[in-house]
Amino acid sequence: MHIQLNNSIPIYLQIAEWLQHEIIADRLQADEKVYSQYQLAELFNINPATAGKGLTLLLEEQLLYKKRGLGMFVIADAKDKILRKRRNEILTKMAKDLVLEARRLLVSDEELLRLIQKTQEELK
Amino acid sequence: MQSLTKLSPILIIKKQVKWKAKLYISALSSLVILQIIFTLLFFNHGNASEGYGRGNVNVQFFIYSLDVYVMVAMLWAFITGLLFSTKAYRRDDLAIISSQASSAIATILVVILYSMIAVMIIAASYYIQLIGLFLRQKDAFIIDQLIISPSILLVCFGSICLFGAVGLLVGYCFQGPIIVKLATILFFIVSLFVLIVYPEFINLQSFILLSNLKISICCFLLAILCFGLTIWIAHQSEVSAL
Amino acid sequence: MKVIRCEQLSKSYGHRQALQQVTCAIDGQKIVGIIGRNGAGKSTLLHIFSGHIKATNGTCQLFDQNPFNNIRTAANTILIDDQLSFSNYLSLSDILTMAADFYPNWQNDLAYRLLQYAEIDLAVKHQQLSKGHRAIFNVVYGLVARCAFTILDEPMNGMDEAIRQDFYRVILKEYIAFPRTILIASHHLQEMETILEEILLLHKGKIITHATIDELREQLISLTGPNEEIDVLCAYLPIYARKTMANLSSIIVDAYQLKLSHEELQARGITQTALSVSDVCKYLTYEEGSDIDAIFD
Amino acid sequence: MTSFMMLFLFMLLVITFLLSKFSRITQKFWSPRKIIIGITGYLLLGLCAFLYVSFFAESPIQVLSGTDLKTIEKNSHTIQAYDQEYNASYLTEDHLRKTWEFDFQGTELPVISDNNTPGFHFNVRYRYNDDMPAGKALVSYYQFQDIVDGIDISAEIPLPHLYMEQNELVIQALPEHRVQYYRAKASFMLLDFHRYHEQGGYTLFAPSSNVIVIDISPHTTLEDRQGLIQYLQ
Repeated sequence: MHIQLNNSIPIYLQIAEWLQHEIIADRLQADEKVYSQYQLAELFNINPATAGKGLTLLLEEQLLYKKRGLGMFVIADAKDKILRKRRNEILTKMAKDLVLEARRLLVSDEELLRLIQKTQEELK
Repeated sequence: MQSLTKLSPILIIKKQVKWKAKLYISALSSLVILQIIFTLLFFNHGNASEGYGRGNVNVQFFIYSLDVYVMVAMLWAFITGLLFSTKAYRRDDLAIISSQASSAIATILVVILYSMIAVMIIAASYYIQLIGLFLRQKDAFIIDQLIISPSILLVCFGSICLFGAVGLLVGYCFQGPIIVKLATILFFIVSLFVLIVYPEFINLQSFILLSNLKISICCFLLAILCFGLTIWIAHQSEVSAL
Repeated sequence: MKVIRCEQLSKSYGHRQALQQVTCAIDGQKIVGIIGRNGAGKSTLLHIFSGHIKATNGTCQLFDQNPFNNIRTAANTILIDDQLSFSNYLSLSDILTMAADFYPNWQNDLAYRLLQYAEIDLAVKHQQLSKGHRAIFNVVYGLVARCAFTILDEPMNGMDEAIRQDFYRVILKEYIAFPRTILIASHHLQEMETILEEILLLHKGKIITHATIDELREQLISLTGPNEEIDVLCAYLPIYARKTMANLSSIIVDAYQLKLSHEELQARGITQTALSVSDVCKYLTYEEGSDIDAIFD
Repeated sequence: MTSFMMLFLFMLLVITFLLSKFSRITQKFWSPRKIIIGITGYLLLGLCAFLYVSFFAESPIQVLSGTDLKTIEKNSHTIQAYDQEYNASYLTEDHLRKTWEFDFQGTELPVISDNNTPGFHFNVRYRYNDDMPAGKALVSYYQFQDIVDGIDISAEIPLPHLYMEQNELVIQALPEHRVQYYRAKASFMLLDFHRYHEQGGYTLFAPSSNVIVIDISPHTTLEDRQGLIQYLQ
């Protein structure tokens, strides 16, 4: 499998991202062994150390756990954690963009809140 | 850290000698060709002749000795030594495990080995010449000495070795560090000067009068000296042509 | 475990200083890219590592020994460059046989398979190979020897695009199969940056930087914004490069010296973009007045 | 010496040229294996040649050993000693190579030897023989071993030419005769020559001259105008 890696984003972040994506898509189940750094290296044609760094990132975010001599495994609630985190991140970012755009268009805060409430009612 | 491979230098040199001896073999084939050419050149009248007048009989001896063969082999060894020390040959060593010194040692061993084979080639050429001579001049053919005595073989081997060693040394001198190069040029200039001003400075007369064994020992000692210098220079020198 | 340690290493050819007081240490079992512009001293450094040339000053320790004319380090070192040559009497298959005799970890089967893949006829001589085929053969030779210290000097020169990609993968796979220290000097950083772990950036005989790929990538950033705001930054930041178009300017600055947060920059109308590793290397080795545009002004 | 140096330099050039030429050609057509086979073949050929020469090539001419030479030299000295004493006892059948019989008129036999021809080196002797009838002369040619550099060349020495002309006996040497030998010396001439030279080797002993004896009856006088012929007891 070849995935086009982006040149201006650190590769280990891209690897971590890809692994999270695999977990969300249920291709990596809970308590399943994840790819080793060497498998990842071959998969993406990257240096094993870089792949290891991506794995370590997920380990630090407690999405993976390590079994001595066996490798890394997906934590049971990894998928939930990722989803929760993404939800937070994406919503926060969108809200931020919304507020900034509203200000640029000279929409007052009250008006913006009203707009949101109205949209929520319409979509019910 | 995986363990490093520990190959003994002797093993490496042994392998280098094995491959070099095989790859430089064309040097020996050119010796054979040279010997054949010189056999043909000297076939009619030998390499020396003696004439005696006895009354109305004029006796002429055409002598077929080893001189020409050995001289050709000595020159060949010198040129071969020079050739082996050129960049073209030495660069090939870098593709395999070697240091400059190990490659020099291996080359030296090959020169020694080839000198031995050269002695055999000399003997072969000599006897091939004799058989031709016998078949053509059956009635006037005299065998003074048929078997080459071991002491003469030693002299052959020693002198060929010495010339090979000198060739190699000269070659390495010109490829070595700049100081060695300058020293060599200086040496040549001085010796040329000495030879021109005092031609009698080099007197081989007394050397020739030594016994075969002593001559060969002298040759070997000089050759060893040259070989030693070659290794020393090789150990100091860098791979040129960067 | 450091494989190589250099202290104050200098090399000069007459008056030309090829290396100036290089001090570095390289860890074992890493793929390290030796990057630099033409004439930066890459080859000189690699030839000192391989023991082919002697440093004018300073020390170099390979496996805790001086590599110069050292048969023990030579047994664990292989240097592949375009000057690699073999006797005219050897066909390629003979060369493989000979190398198998010398290198204890030699992988003959692999060599045959790789050369077959590259459609190289093993009956020909090394000199008869085309430039690209010779480069392929040399890389294969360097990799299957499985020396603990493998130096590839411009290994991909002359290969076509497709085979270059293949062989970066070959290098990686061989590295995984038999971890060793591999130094690759190349101009094609962009192609191979993914397989590298560290980069040693040389410029004019000096080491500019020795860092992991990601550290290097984050070292410089590009800032684009209105001229006035950029001028303010220029006042206190060292600038690697600056381009001005109408009333917008973009500058390349050291990320670690930029004390402003993302928000602060955004407030000033400055956008921040990351650079690729090869761009970082390009800017780090930028000379003043080496802007090609300046020639046309 | 200079010509030798010139030859040496010339050989050097030739060899360099050949080596460079041949190495290029051989590189193309000859693999190391073929060259090794070729060289081994050459060496084997040399060995066969050696065996053949040593077993089958019986040289027709023997080289005399040092002891042989010593005895021959001794003999030669005794012969010379006898010769000084005009003693004919050394003229034995062993050395007799040829006899001639000539008839002549009168009691005088003039003998002319053409000793101006190069290579004339016979001692001419006469003796009175009671068995000889008048008007008859028996000429015997005795030849002694002649050794040149260890080789007996006696057989190659041409006989003198004798004939009667106008009642005179003419002794003449034959025109110069050239003999060539091909000698195999498996050693260095350069070394050997200088060594023998230094040791005063090369026993070039002056061999005893060959003798022509003219037997005539006691009643005949031998007329020797040149004063060459001596009387033998």
